[in-house]
Amino acid sequence: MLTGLDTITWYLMIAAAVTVFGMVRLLLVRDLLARLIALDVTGIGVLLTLVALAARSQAPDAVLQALVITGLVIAVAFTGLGAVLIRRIEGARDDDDAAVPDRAPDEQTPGADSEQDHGLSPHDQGGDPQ
Amino acid sequence: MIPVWSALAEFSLGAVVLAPLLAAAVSMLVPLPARRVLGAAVGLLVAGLVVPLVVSVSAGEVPELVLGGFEAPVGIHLRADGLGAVFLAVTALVGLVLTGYAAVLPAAEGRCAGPKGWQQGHPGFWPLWLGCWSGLNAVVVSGDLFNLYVGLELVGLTAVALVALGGRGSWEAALRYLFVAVLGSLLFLAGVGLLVSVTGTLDIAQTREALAEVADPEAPLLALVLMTLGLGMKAALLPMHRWLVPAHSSAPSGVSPILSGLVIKAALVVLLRAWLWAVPLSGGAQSHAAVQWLAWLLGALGAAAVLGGSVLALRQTRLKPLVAYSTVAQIGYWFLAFPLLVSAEHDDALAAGAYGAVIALAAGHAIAKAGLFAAAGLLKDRYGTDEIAALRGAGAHHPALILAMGLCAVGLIGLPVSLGFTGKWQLATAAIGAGQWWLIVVLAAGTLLAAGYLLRGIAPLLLQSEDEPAAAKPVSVRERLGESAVMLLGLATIGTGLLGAWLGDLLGVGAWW
Amino acid sequence: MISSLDITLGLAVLAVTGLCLIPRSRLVITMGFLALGIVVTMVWLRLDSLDVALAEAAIGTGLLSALMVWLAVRSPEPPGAGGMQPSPRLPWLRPLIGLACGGTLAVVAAAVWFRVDQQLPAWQAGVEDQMPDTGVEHPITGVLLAFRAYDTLLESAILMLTAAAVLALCRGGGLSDPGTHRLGVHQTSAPMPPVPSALPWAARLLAPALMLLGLWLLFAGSAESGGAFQSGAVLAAAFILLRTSHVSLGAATAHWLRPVLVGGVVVFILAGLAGPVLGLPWLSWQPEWAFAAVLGVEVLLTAGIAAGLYTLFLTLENPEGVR
Amino acid sequence: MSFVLEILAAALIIGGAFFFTVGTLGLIRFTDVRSRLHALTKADNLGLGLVLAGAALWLADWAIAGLMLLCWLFALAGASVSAHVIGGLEADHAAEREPMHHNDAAGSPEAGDDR
Repeated sequence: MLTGLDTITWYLMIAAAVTVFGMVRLLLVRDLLARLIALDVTGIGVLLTLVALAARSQAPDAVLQALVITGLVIAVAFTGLGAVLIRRIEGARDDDDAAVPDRAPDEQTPGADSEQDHGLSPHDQGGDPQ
Repeated sequence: MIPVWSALAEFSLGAVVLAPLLAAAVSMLVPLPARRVLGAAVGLLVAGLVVPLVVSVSAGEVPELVLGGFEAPVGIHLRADGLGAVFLAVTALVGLVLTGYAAVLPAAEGRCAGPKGWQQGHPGFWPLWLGCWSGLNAVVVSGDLFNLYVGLELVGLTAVALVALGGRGSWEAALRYLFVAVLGSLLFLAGVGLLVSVTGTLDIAQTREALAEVADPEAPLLALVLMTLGLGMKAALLPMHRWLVPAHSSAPSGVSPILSGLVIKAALVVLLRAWLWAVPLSGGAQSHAAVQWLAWLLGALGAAAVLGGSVLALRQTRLKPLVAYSTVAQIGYWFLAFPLLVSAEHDDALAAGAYGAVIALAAGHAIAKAGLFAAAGLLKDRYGTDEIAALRGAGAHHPALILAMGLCAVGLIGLPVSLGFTGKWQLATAAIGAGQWWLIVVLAAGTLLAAGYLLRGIAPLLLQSEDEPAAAKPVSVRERLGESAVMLLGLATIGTGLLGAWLGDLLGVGAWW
Repeated sequence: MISSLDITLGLAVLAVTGLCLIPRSRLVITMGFLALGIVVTMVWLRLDSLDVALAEAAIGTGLLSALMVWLAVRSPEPPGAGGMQPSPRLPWLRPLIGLACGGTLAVVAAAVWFRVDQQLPAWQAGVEDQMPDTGVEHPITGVLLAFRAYDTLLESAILMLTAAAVLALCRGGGLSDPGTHRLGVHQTSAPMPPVPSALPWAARLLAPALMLLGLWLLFAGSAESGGAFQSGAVLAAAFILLRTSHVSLGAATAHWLRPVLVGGVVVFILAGLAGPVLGLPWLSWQPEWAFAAVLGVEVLLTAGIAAGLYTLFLTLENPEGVR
Repeated sequence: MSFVLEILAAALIIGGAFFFTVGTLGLIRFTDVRSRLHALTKADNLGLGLVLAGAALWLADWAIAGLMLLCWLFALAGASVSAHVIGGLEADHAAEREPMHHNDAAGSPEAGDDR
C-alpha cells in the first residue's frame, strides 16, 4: 500500500484524519473551550486538504493558496467570536455560582427566557426597565 | 430588453451585495439614532436595486456580472437566474419590513448592558443586520463555489452575533449555533475541495460540464454527501435541528424573524445549487442509484421533520418556542420533495413541478414566519413573557396584531390564497404524477398538525381572560407602527399567493433543465 | 515513494492533534493547540506554500493562541458545565463511539482520496497570462486583490463584522453612551494583570521592530511572499504586546479603533465602485492605475485587519455589569 | 563541497540535536520552575546555535550564515526575556502557593490552615 502512495496523497489522508478527528471530538465533548479548539482543528484539517491539492502542480497553485489564506482569516474570526462568547457565558456562570445564596430559588430556573427577563446580576441591581 | 435596462441589472447585481456592506461599515461610526435612519434608508435602496433584476429576469434574461473582467475559471461570475431573483425579492420584501419594525421598536434590537443595567435597544444590531442582508444577497447571486462558502460564513457569523444581542439568556444558544453553523460551512468547504480536485474549476456552470465527462462517480458522490450533511446542519434538518429552538426563541424580537425567515433559506439555496446545478445526476447507473438512495433519505428525514416538529410544537407552553418548532416542521416540507426532484425516469415536467413547489413553500414560509415571529416578539416585549397562559386575553388590546397573526397562520398552514397553498398543491400533483402516495399522507397530516399548533398559539389571545387584565400601560404609537409592520407581512402572505403562476415561469428562467 | 520526512511530519501532526483534543485540562489543550499551529506551519512549508505558512504562523499560531491561553488562564476549571469529566454512567461509551465512527469516516475519506483521478486546475494558464493587468507580480497577491478581489472583500467584511459583534457584547454595546459615538469599550482603560518589568522593557524595545516587520511584509507582498493578512497579524501582535505590558494605548484606541476598523472595507468598496463608474464591471481596475489601487486598498486593509484582531483581544475580558 | 565540511556540518547538527534532548530531559526531570527554566534556556539555545551553524556550514553560503546568526540572536533575546518574565511571575506568586517540595514531618500537607 505504501508503495503506491505519493506525498500529496499521504497529506490528503492526514488531512482527512485530522478533519474527522476534530469533527468527532467536537460533537462528543461538552466543555466549551474544548469544543472551540476541536472546531478550529477541523478547520485546519480542511485547509490542509486544500493546500495538498495546491501542491500537486510543480509551482504550487496560487488560487488555492489564496483560498486557504481566506479560510485562515475566517477561522480566526469565528474562533475570536467563540472565545468572547465563552468568556461572557462563564462570566455569567461565575456570578450565578457566587450569587446563589441571596437569589430566590424560583428565579434560578435555568429556562433561557425567564433567565433573560430579570437579566441582571444581583450586585448590579439597577432599575431594570421592564 | 433595452440595453440600458440590462446594464442597470448588471450594475445592481454587484450593488445589491456591496451597498448594504458599505452601509454596515458606515453605520459603525455613527450614534444609535443615526444608525436607525441609515438602516431604513439602505433598506429602501436595496429594495429598489432588486427591482431591475427581477424585471430583467421575468423578461427571460439571466443578468451575469464578470467581476473585475476576469473570465470564469480565474475570476468570479455573479448570476441572477429564476431562483436568485425569487429569493432576492423575498429577502428584500421581508428585510425592508423588518428594518422598519426594528427602527420603530427599540426593544426589537436586543438588550445591551448600559450604565444603569440592562437597557432595551442595541446599537450593535444595525451593522450586523446590514452585514447579514448583504451576505444573504451574496449567497443567492453567487456563481462560484468558494464564494458560496464565504457568503455562507458571512451569513452564519452575523446570525450568531445577532442571536447574542438578546442578553445573558441568549449567549449559550448563540455559541451552540456558532459551533453548528461553522461545522456545516467547513463540511461544505471539504465538499468543494473534493469537487475542485476532480473538475479543476470553481465556477458552478463549468463544474457541471466537467462532471458530465468524469468517469467514476465516487468523488462527486462523496462531495455531494459532504455538502448535503453540512448544509443540512445549517438548515436544521431533523436530526441536526436541536440548536434552532433555543437560538430562535432567545434571540431579540427583531432578530428571530430574520433567522427563521431568511437565514435558513440561504442554506436551502446553496443545497439546491449543489444538487441541481453543480452535480449533474445523469452519471452512470450505479451513481444514479446512490443519488436516488440519498434523495430518498432526505425525503424520509423531511417527513420525520414535518411530523416530529409539529408534534413537538403542539406540546410547547410558550409562544416563541412554538413558532421555532413550527420552523423545524416547515423545513421538513422542502426536503420532502427531493425524491421527486431526482426522479429516476427523468421527465422534466415532474421535476419542474416539484422544484416550483419547494421554492413556493420556502418563499411563502419566509414571509409568513417572519410576520408570526415579529408578532410573538412584540407581545413578549410588551408583556414581559411569552407564556401562552399568561398572554390570555391580550388580543383585546391588539386587534390588528391578532388579525395579522391569523393571516400569517393561513400562509403557514397552506390554506388557499397563499404561496404555502400553491406549493403544497404543486407538491401534491407532482407526487401523484410520480405515484408517491405516502407524500400525500404526510402533506395532509402536516397541514392538520400545523393548524393544530397555530390555533393553540393564537386562540388564547382572543379568549376573554377570567381575572381582569393587568393594568397594562396604553399601547404606544411605536407599538402600533410595529403592529402595522406585522400587518404588512400578513397582507404580503396573502398577496404573494396570487402570484403563483408568475412565480412558476420566473423559475423557468435559467433553470437547470 | 514518500520520504521519511513526510511520514514523520504527518505522524507529528496526528500526534499533536491528539494532544490538542484528548486531554481533560484546558491549559493542556491550549498548549497543544499552540504546538499544532507550529507543526502545521512546517507542513505548509513542506508543501512549499510560503504565504500560507506565514499566515498560519502569524494568525493561527500567534493570535489565536493568545486568545485561547487568555481564556484558559481566566477560567481554568470549567464552572458548571461539568465539561470534561466523562459521563458518570458509561465512561467508556463516548470514546468508543468516537473511535468507531471516526475510524470508519477516516477510512472512507482516505479510500476516496486514494482512488480519485485528480485534475490539475484549469486556471493556471489564465492566471499567468492575465497577471500583468493586475499590477502586481506575486501571483497570490494578484489572486487575492485582483482576480478574486470579491472573496477578499467579503472576507475582510467578515472580520470587520466579527469585531462589531464582539464590541456589541461590551458595555453599552461598544458605545460610551447612546448619545455619542465615541468608543466606550471598557477595556481601553481597564487594568491588566501586573507583569514583571522585563516584559515592558522588551515590549518597548521590540515594538518598532515589529512595526517595521509588519510594514515590510505588507509592501513585500506585491513582489514576493507577504501581504495584507500576514502584516495585519504582526501589527496586531505588536499592539497586544504593548497592551499586556501596560503601555497606555487607551486614548488612541478609544478615538481611532473604530474608523481604522471600518476604513479597509469602505475604501475597498469605493475602489470597486470605480469600475461601474467607468463602464466596466464591478471591482475592475485599469492596468495603468491597477497597482496604485491594489496598494492603497492593501494598506488600509492591513490597518483594518490589525484593528479587528486587536479588538478581539481587547474585548475578551468581561467588563463588570456585562456578566 | 569538501568531504570534511560535510562531516563537520553533520557533527554540529547531531550535537545540536543532542543538546535539545538534554534540555527536554531536564524539563521533565526537574521539579521546580526555576531549574526547569535553567535547563530549557541554556541547553535548547545552545542546541539551536549548533543546528543553525551546521545548517549554514552545510549550505556553505555566507549570506545564509549571516541570516542564521540573526535568527539565533533573535531567538536568544526571545528566550531570555520570556525566561526572565516567567521567573519574575514565579517569584511574585511563590508566597500564595503552599511550599512545593519541603516535605512536612507527618507527610500530611497541612494546606488547610496556612492558605
